[in-house]
Amino acid sequence: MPGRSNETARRIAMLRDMARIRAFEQEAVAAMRSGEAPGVVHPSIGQEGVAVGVCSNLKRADRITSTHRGHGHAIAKGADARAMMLELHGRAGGSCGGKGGSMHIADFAVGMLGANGVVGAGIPIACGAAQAIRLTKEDAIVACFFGDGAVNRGPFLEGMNWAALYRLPVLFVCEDNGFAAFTRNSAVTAGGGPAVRAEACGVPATAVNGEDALAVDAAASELVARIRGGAGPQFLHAKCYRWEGHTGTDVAAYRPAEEAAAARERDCIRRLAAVLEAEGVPGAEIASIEAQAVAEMQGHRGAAMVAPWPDPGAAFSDVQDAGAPA
Amino acid sequence: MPGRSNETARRIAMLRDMARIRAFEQEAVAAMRSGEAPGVVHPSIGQEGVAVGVCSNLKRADRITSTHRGHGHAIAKGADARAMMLELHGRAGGSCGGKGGSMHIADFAVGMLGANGVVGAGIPIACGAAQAIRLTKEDAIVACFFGDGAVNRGPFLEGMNWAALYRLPVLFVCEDNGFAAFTRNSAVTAGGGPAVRAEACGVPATAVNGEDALAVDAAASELVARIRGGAGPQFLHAKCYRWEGHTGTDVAAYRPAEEAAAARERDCIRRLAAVLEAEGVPGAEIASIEAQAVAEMQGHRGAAMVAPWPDPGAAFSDVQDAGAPA
Amino acid sequence: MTRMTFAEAARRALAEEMRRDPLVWALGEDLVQGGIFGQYKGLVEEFGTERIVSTPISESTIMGAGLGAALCGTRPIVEMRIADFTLCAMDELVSQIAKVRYMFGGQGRASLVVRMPQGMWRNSAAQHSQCLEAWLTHIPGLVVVAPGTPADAAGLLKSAIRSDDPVVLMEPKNLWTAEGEVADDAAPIPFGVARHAASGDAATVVTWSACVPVVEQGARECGIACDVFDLRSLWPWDEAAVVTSVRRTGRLLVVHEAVTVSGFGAEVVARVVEAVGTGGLRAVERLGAARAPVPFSPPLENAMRITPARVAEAIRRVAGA
Amino acid sequence: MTRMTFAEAARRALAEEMRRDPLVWALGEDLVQGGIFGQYKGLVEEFGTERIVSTPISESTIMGAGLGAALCGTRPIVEMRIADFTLCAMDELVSQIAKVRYMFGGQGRASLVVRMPQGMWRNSAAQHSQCLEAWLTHIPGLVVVAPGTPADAAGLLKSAIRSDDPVVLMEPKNLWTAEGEVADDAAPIPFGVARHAASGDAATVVTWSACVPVVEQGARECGIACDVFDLRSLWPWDEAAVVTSVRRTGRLLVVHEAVTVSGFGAEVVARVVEAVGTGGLRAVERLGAARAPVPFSPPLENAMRITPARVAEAIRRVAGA
Ligand SMILES: Cc1ncc(C[n+]2csc(CCOP(=O)(O)OP(=O)(O)O)c2C)c(N)n1
Ligand SMILES: Cc1ncc(C[n+]2csc(CCOP(=O)(O)OP(=O)(O)O)c2C)c(N)n1
Ligand SMILES: [Mg+2]
Ligand SMILES: [Mg+2]
Repeated sequence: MPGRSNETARRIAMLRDMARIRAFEQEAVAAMRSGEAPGVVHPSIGQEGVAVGVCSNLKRADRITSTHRGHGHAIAKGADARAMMLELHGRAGGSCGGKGGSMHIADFAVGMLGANGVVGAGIPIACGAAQAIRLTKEDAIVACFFGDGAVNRGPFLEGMNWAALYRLPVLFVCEDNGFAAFTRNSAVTAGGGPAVRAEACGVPATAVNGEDALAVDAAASELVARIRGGAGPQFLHAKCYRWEGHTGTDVAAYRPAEEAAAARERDCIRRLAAVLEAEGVPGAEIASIEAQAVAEMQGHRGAAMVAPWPDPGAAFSDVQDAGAPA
Repeated sequence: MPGRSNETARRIAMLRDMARIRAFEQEAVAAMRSGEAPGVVHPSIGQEGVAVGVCSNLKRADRITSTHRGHGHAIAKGADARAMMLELHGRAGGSCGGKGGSMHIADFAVGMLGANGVVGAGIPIACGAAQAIRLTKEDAIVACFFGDGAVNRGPFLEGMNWAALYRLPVLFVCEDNGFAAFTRNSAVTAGGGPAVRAEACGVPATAVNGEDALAVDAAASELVARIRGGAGPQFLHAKCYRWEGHTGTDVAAYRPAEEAAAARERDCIRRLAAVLEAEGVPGAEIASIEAQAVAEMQGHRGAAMVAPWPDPGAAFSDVQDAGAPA
Repeated sequence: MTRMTFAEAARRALAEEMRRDPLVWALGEDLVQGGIFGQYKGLVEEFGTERIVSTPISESTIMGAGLGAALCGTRPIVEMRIADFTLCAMDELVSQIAKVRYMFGGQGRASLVVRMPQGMWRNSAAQHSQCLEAWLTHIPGLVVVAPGTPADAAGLLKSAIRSDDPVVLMEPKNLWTAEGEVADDAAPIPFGVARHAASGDAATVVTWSACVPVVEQGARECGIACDVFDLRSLWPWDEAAVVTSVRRTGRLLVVHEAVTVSGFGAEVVARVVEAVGTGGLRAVERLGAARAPVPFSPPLENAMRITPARVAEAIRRVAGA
Repeated sequence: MTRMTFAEAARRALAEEMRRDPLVWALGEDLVQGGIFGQYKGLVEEFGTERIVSTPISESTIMGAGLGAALCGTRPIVEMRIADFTLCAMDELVSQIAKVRYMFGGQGRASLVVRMPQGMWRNSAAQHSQCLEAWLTHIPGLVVVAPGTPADAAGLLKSAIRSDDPVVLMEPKNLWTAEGEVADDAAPIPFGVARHAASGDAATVVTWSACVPVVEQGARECGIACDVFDLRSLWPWDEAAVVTSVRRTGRLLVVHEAVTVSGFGAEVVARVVEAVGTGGLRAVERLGAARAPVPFSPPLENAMRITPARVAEAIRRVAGA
């Protein structure tokens, strides 16, 4: 569009990715509920602004580590959404050939080093990735996503200390959606919270409203610049809310319905859309971006439903070279 | 002695225990070096003021958990020193029947729940002990000793959060002797240190000069009173110095000799003795306390050298009831 | 006798034990919410948050606190959520709990239960499907229990709670919703006594945990009369029953969900060979998983799965050898 | 050929590999100080603190960082100090490193070495003496290596470093100071090839790690000519060599320091029975530790120890059966 600023174009791209994440997960949850997709999915619906706000500041060479709730991180980092949907359906052509499923989505081609089924496990991995990047003099950084529940696991402390000690190029992103599975995380967490803990270990922390994608973007931009400048690890504490249950089947009976309803009112996508509209982007354009996102993901789901299953023999490949299963 | 205050008597008792710990460990190191005692010992010589300063505020019913460097904690808690020396020599009648050795000294009869060969492992154990005490409505607290190296292990964070969350009656005591094995701990620890980390998790922290037994005593007295009063866990950060190498055979080549020499000048035993002398306790009495301590421990060592070995069959007992080794 | 699910049988048994002994309590993630399989449902209402404790995601401390609590006279149930997460608490289980009695010369005991639901369930993939029972049988100090029916879930949980030894209880995730008859005030079931699930002379078939119904069905389907044993506990295990049977049948098949290589089946085979002597043996086979992680996709997972058909085939092979 | 200690052989091999490949680096506690057995001595002087990294006491992160570093193209050596501390990093080793290639469908590989010196040494008692090699052979994705001589320490470390698979290398603590001849620029030794340490028809004796010199001495002392195999790597292991030998001797003895119950000896026995068939077997025995923790006191520790005399006795039993 003539006269549209780079900044606006960038924001539109952010909106597009957020809409794509939401559409992806809505299809994924539906596919899981209907039984088309096996296993469980952990949707990040409502949290899209964190993934996109952070990843819009990353280059392809940068790496991310993710969690059990990792679809958003992957899509925001540029992972192939069709391959992801195939993976969730356990089909040939899936990101991991059907071996991983939702909890192990990875796309190494774009630096997405993997979702993880173990809370907090990505933290040490991110530290080591950054150490290797330093050793090989690669021009890249690592963003490490984890939930508020992970700050109660030992590797959190170890990793913060480690990254600060070696001044590693890592952006730690705590997606604080208030819950750890069925438990309100504040009921099992003492002290001043994730940021205070990170700072105690020597990692400077910044708090941000995770429901405001532009705020996340601005904070991440600043922190990423510092990290690229050699300032060592930085910590971003993003408050947000998990709209859905812990998994696609959890009805989240452990919290008042109004609380979730209120969070839906604060929708990060609508919020960004409103900014764009105020900047002069036509509502129709926004609607069309969202519609395209839905169409894309429905297409992927449709493709996934009819895609071939992997060859059963694949169950025994990619284990190891020496001593591989016969 | 007529006119001697309770306070002075208590301080003399502290001095006696400190002298006993030092004498015990000097004998233990000598026995290890000569080969009379098998395995390795980790002496706490120079750090006696922390163990005694803390444990003088504990009752018999109170529990402690300890570390690989645990002789001082055990003696200060009232453990049987002769049984300990027998244990270090691997003899029948040792605290653990010869099965544990120096790294697993325990004396449950006085609430000493065990030294531990795994750095930081006592922290979760102390938390659970306090939880049980709460559940059974026992009138007791738990003191949990660990080194500065332990603050870089995951269980440190988990345990601090846990104790703060459940407001458990635990006194955490970080004996910060500056080294983790052969590495200066500051070289591998980022951020503001143990106390800052504890506070970040919700455990209030107090710093004390661990080379001043009376300062430790005063601080512990205050913190123990708070804990008994229901204030929840407290953290005591005691700076001190490890006079000897990491083990009885380590010559500590990784640090300047002057540094250790300076620490020896700050001897916590001489410091307490000077206070007592200033309070009017005759130097001869102090000398005699120290001489008695040496005589006691030499006696234990002599006894240990000639004590019978445990029956080899004991290697297979006390494993488990169901499915015990045949 | 009432028909109920495995989860309900376990839940009831735990409630009965908690009523019987005020020193029994449970700690783990989401317990106040009933646990992820409903095996703690409603307990917080009866026993309160001092005895049904929801914890942070701190496996090392869940396990280590269990030990501390046992050393101070209570009888904790340590809930690991799923067995794989025990990997985050192995030092506490193996170097602390299992050894505390021994290394302190009998001064203290870790009288506690570690519950760790294990195995394949709903395409959970590599990090949520492991069966590591063989590991724990290798660790002195531990009792290892692996029930395969609702009745055993109840009876063995009771024994585990009353045991003065630390007991690792591996519930098969895939059987939480399986139904069976359970006695109303189920008696504790002693460790080391196999359930003789079927009788026959053609072969001795040994299994446990999630494979129990699979093996029972496979044995029925192939129509060859075998001695089928559900070991129920792996340490101690009912060597006597198995050896006696093999002396008669001369043929041994061990079936388990875990990886075959260095699985507990290897120990069963080795002990039987040592006890029976090679002269008395005609055929020996282990049926377990290939040495590969558990994949996500159904056809891949199925390729790793022990099915009644594979059991039937194996029985035919062993019986016919 | 030069005579040198096990530690020196390993140190030299590592230095040679680090010179050859700038992507090789090492991380662990006290490495800058040379490691606790001197196996890193002098390396920081040559390679600097970016490649010889002293770490905090953070086993989970030492292991997990190793994985991250491997995924970004370097070849880390993860030093665990002693094998028991791996219990503090089991999730990282078993659920992450071992599975990463598989669960991500081959997108990435954990090409790294985890060193974990293991076993009895200087009366270190229950928490510092464990041999958990069998555990790791049970885990798909891992290569498990257990050298018993200085030459193998060098050659297998080189193979481990060059391997694209994650390799767990268990050095026997008790043999760090043992001496042997080592080739000057030692060649890598392939995995899965046993060393045929002695020849004879009376029995097949299989061992590895710290038991290698013990078994060699025991076999010499009893004067019965046996086939003695030092497996050197446990996964893959040289089943072919062992099975071929047992087909000839009809007698198998497996000797290891680890607890016998569910030790790797069980797997060796089970595989040999499956491969050779019971008809071809006259005697089978495992010689390992009782299912008890390792005690501190010398006479107690000795009661658990495998000695040449016990090996000789076992050979006599097996050969005479
Ligand atoms: C070590 C470990 N313990 C427990 C679990 C089970 N679990 C999966 S997700 C989850 C909650 C995690 O909460 P948080 O870190 O806040 O992430 P969120 O789900 O809110 O995104 C739990 C307990 C696990 N995966 N790993
Ligand atoms: C988990 C674990 N990692 C490593 C070790 C080896 N180790 C024994 S003591 C020690 C240093 C501990 O330092 P600190 O906690 O400061 O205690 P200090 O020795 O100074 O008393 C180390 C690394 C161990 N015992 N446990
Ligand atoms: Mg959360
Ligand atoms: Mg220290």
